[in-house]
Amino acid sequence: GCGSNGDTAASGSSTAGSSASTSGSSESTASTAAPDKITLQLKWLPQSQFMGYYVAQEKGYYKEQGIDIEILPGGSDIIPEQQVYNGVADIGVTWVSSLMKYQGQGWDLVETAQIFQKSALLLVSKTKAGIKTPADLKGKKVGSWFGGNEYELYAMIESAGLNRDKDLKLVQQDYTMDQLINDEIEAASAMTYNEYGLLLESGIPEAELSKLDMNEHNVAMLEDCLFVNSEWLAKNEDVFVRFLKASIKGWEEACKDPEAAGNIVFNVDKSVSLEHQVYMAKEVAKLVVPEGFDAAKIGYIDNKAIQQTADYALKYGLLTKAADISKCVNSKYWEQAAAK
Amino acid sequence: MNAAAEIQIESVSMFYKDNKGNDIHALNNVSIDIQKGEFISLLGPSGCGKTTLLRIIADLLEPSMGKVTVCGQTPKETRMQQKYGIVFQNPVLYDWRTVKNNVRLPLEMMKINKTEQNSRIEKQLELVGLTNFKNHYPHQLSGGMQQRVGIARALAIQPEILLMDEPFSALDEFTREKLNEDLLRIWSKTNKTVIFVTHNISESVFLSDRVCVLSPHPGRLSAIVDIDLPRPRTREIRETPEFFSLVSKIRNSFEGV
Amino acid sequence: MNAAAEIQIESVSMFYKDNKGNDIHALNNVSIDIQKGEFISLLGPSGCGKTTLLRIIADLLEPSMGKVTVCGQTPKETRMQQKYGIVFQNPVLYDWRTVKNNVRLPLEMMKINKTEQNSRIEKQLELVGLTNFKNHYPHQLSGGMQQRVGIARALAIQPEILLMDEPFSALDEFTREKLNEDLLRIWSKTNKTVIFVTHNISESVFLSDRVCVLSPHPGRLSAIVDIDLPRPRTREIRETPEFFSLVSKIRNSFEGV
Amino acid sequence: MNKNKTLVLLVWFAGIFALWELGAFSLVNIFHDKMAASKLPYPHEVIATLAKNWQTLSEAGAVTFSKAATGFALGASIGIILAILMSISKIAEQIAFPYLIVSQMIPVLGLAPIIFNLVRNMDASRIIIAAYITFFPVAANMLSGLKSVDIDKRELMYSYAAKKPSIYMKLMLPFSLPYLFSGLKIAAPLSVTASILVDMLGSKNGIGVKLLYSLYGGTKDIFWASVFTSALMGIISYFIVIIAERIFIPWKKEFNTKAGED
Amino acid sequence: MTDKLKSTLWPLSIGVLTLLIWQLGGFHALLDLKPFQLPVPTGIASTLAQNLTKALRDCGITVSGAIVGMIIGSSIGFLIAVVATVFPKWGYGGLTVVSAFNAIPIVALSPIMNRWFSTGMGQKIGVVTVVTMAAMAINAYRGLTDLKPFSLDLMKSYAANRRTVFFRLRLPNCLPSVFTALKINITSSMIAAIVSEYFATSTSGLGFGIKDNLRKAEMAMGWSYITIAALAGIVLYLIISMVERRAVKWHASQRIK
Ligand SMILES: Nc1ncnc2c1ncn2[C@@H]1O[C@H](COP(=O)(O)OP(=O)(O)OP(=O)(O)O)[C@@H](O)[C@H]1O
Ligand SMILES: Nc1ncnc2c1ncn2[C@@H]1O[C@H](COP(=O)(O)OP(=O)(O)OP(=O)(O)O)[C@@H](O)[C@H]1O
Ligand SMILES: Cc1ncc(C[n+]2csc(CCO)c2C)c(N)n1
Ligand SMILES: [Mg+2]
Ligand SMILES: [Mg+2]
Repeated sequence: GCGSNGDTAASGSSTAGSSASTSGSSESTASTAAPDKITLQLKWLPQSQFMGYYVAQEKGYYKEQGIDIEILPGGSDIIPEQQVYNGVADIGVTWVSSLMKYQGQGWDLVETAQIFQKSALLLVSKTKAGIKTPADLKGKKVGSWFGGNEYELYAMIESAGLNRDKDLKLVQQDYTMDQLINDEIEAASAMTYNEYGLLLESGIPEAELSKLDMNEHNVAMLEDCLFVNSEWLAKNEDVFVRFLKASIKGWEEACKDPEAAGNIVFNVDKSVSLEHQVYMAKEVAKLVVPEGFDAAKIGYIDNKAIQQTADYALKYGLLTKAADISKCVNSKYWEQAAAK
Repeated sequence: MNAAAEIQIESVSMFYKDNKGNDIHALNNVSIDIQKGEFISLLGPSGCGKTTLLRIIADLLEPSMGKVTVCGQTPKETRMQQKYGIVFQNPVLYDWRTVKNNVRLPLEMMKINKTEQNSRIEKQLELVGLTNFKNHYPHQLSGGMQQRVGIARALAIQPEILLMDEPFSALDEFTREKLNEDLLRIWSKTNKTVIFVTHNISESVFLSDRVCVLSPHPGRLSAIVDIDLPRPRTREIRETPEFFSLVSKIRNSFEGV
Repeated sequence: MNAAAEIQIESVSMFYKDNKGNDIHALNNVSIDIQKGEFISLLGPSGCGKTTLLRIIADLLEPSMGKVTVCGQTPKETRMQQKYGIVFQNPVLYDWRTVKNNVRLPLEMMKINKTEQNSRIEKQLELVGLTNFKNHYPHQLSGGMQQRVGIARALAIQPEILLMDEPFSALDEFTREKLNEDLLRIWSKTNKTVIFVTHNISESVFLSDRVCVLSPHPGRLSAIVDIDLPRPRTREIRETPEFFSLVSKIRNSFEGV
Repeated sequence: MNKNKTLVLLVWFAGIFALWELGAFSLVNIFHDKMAASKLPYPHEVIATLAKNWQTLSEAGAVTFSKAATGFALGASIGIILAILMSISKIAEQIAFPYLIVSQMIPVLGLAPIIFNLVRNMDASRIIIAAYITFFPVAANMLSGLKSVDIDKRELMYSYAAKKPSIYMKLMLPFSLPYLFSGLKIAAPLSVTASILVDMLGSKNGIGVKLLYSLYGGTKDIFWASVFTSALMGIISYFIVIIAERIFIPWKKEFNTKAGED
Repeated sequence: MTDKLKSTLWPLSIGVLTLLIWQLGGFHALLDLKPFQLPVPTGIASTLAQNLTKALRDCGITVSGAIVGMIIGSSIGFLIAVVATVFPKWGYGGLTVVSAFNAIPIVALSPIMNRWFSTGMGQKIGVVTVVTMAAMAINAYRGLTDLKPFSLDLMKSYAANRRTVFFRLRLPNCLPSVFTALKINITSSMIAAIVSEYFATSTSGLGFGIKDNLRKAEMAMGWSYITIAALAGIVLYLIISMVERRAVKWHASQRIK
């Protein structure tokens, strides 16, 4: 089971719940009433991976919706599901499979929007290692971040007929690409938008790299999504819809002009080079609005993709019993928000 | 046994443990009754248990056997009433306090007001001849000076019961004799009970009403000698035949051990 | 000035700093020549600078002024040749060593072989009457016993120059007199130079060839008294009129201070 | 600090600098290590980066340092109090010490949610976590100081029937100050570490943020400059404790070191 | 014996009580936690029982890395303390440098060590080494330099060279402080080893188990790893304090009642 389903939330879909509901979604009234405070917990550092929220913040889209947003950066010691459940943050960004795992353990969390429509996970290797297909991973040392990020790899490995315990050696990666550069591992996990770019920026020519894409090998699982605590949602439906509206607007704008979005994120935090931030923005745009995807549907939850994610999660051991998609996911708010 | 005695030591024995867990027999069946206002000396060879006995009286040590009564109560109760003033065998000064403040220490504990504290400190440091050193730290003093700070500290309390463990051993004869007389003067004015450990026979004779001689291994009471010299005693008494005869009497009881 | 003197102390002055940075004048212009094999005592009231002088001779302290020559060389050179044996005013035992091993300490340092070490330890502990306590730790000993360990340790070295700072102050008269005699016996056999700090006049007379009397504030040499009593000296000599007259001579020079 | 010591310190740092420079040089030119820049970058380059980014790094450092100070103050106080409690009662020590060890074994990852649930405030949680990391060395050192008090010094107090508070104020605490300061010298740089870790629990600024972002963002130069900054903060915190030690232990004026050896 | 019994019974019964409260949901009520956030002891225990062999293997890996790192780190720290003692002028800087290392967080150190060592064990040892240096350096330095008055003078009087002073005086004198440092390092080495495993190029060890499971909401698994870590920490601590009791039984800390 996935904890409480969307029904409780649906029952309160009237505007009665929230004190700020009178300000509604009308964009003009926001300035009079005190804005609603919302905290958003990111899964990782403030970077273009989350550009939609930063653009929305920068452009005042949240303010327009009567929302005072605080964006909490993530990190290696931060687990968004726990942050949201504990009330440190109201809304979180996480990977779908990870969320499902929490839901399966009884955490009363629900996914409300799917920002990334594609998997961004790659297995990158140096061409000299000769890894062109998943089957070539046999006998290799392969890096993963683990902690829930390993299941797409499992799927890829086993879809190539390999045994993940016997045929290769999976080791942990420390969130940098140094182990690959240093030849300590032969294939490394990398996100298209971040680590892969870092590799290129470190001076390794693209020609010397080969990558295995989860999407191409049909083992993709969904990544960045928005989720909330069901209890919180029940009390804050209106605010949440307004949050979604602003966020979608932010993402829309960001995907339209990733260069500008990268700049905005760079201004939030300058520890990563502008060049890389822009690179990331461009790559992320491809995930949020893939080719052929209607930009108006940003955040759309594709139940088929969700189902595939759940299936792989079950098949490769993340979940011990099948997830009930209908209870894990609630599209209603996204539908409200996306309806112009 | 005398019910009126201020301090009753009844069949006290003491065993220490050595590092192999064996018993060291330090005191064996010692009984002494000490009257209120009495000045009594404990005399005996090194290691015979003088300090041990003093510590038992002061409730710093539990006797293995026997019992001690002080002012009709347990030593602990007496200690809790802050009736003891102790001069330890090594001076036990606090490194972080100046001479003056080392003497002040017990006065602070007894909630004596600041002006009274200062006047007592002045007086005692004057007595032991350390007025000029009141702002020194202990490590800046000579051995004998440190010992004198310990004496000043105990006297400043003006305790009911004064326990002194070889207080003058590090002092030259003149300072010692002067302090002997000062001590007697103070004692005769206040009439406090004094138990005085020493290994100096003539000092014990000069000061005491009675001298308890201990013999070693294990420490036993081998003699109690009454000193019936008249009081007040002055320097001159040391030259009298009575004095000499008492000294040699004690020396003999000592040697007989 | 005597060129043949084993130890020449020439116009030595010493200033300490107090905690305000002011000078404390501890020794003022002290000059003494000490012959090889001489037994000399330093006598003086508490705080007059006896320990200070001893420490200067032992190269544990640099004099502020003046100079000391030992065996025709600097104290440092003499010290480096391990010619000193020192009994400190407090026993300075190492807590982590048993009695036996405290005495062994200097012997280890002098690379003396194990059997010789053991026999010397036995002998010295026997001498100071601590054979039964050789496996005890210092904290298990009485004050006088600790001091005796320090004496045994210094004697075990069989040093060229023996510096003793009130070594017997914590001992009863009998142990003290016994050790006085033992010390003389050892000294007469080996003919080592001894500098002996004490505040006991009769002890200094009994032991010494000469007694140096220091007066305080600042420490000055106020008299040097030759002790022309015959040797070997035994207990009985303490009862002779010559002995008494020397004692009172010193006492007078002392009181004259 | 006198001029002499400053000089010595300078020589030290110059020596380390030179050694490091040599190491970096040989990594690049002798071992031809392609990871040289992340293994052991040239210190002069790190310092150049540090200088170039001094503004942001020092600002971030200040944020972290002020948090470290709070964590340190709280952690040290808790450490002292725990040590005192444990020294008052042997039973308390026997009960508490093993559990203090247990407490130190719980990683922040497991602890943070529990602490947050306890105080329901992220800033407070952060301070508590910083204190939690800092208190142990202080407690352990202070306790060993309290237990080292000479027995005769205790007996003096005992003979005055002194109450626990005066025994502690007048004897135990002054005596164990040198031990406490050893603990504080360990804990002060540790509080910087703790504060950096707390930065990483979702703070928006601070040197920890710089460290983390530059590490995962591939900006090696900033990463190393941040490492230098944190080390520098450690040194500063250490010196602050040393200065405090001089002020609080005036009677310990090197009368031990005076007698040198040969 | 009863004392020993008490000293285990007390903490044990408190532990049992804590577990009971935990089990019965006391903490969950107090902290407003759900069992899936913080599992109950029986849940942890049964999970642990199911995965015991793997958990023990992981524990072995972490503990061995922690111990090796602690030995290396403590040795380096000790060496720095020695240098600072023997060359006070120069060693002073070493202590400063070591405290600088102490301010580099494990989270930054671990990836650096990943570059330096290709194996998880090497990285772990590297991190633990750096983390344990300071506590030892600072404590050992105090132990090596904070000597009892005059104990250095004694050595000096034997013309002891630095080596001898070091081995016979400073080394035994610093033992109690070394044990204090070891107690601190036991915990910091374990936690450093655990956190380093969060980032290690390896999927074994308690740290990996804790992080991987806690992130994946496998709370019972994660907490069973934490439990193992805690138990390992306690066992290491008990070993250290047992050795301590034997090695420094002469020290005041081992003698208080
Ligand atoms: N803590 C202890 N542990 C074991 N034995 C001890 C302890 N304290 C004292 N003793 C032993 O008890 C005996 C008596 O010691 P005590 O200190 O009472 O002697 P004392 O008469 O005061 O001697 P001194 O004149 O030398 O001070 C000695 O043999 C000593 O070794
Ligand atoms: N470290 C020091 N710092 C400052 N002053 C000191 C120091 N050591 C000794 N003094 C002072 O020097 C003077 C002489 O001290 P010293 O120890 O030599 O006396 P002493 O003759 O041995 O006395 P005693 O018989 O009491 O041992 C004293 O006034 C003392 O206060
Ligand atoms: C707690 C946590 N840490 C790291 C990752 C892996 N990961 C997800 S997004 C991202 C950044 C890519 O630039 C990384 C490293 C995770 N899933 N959860
Ligand atoms: Mg005694
Ligand atoms: Mg002296």
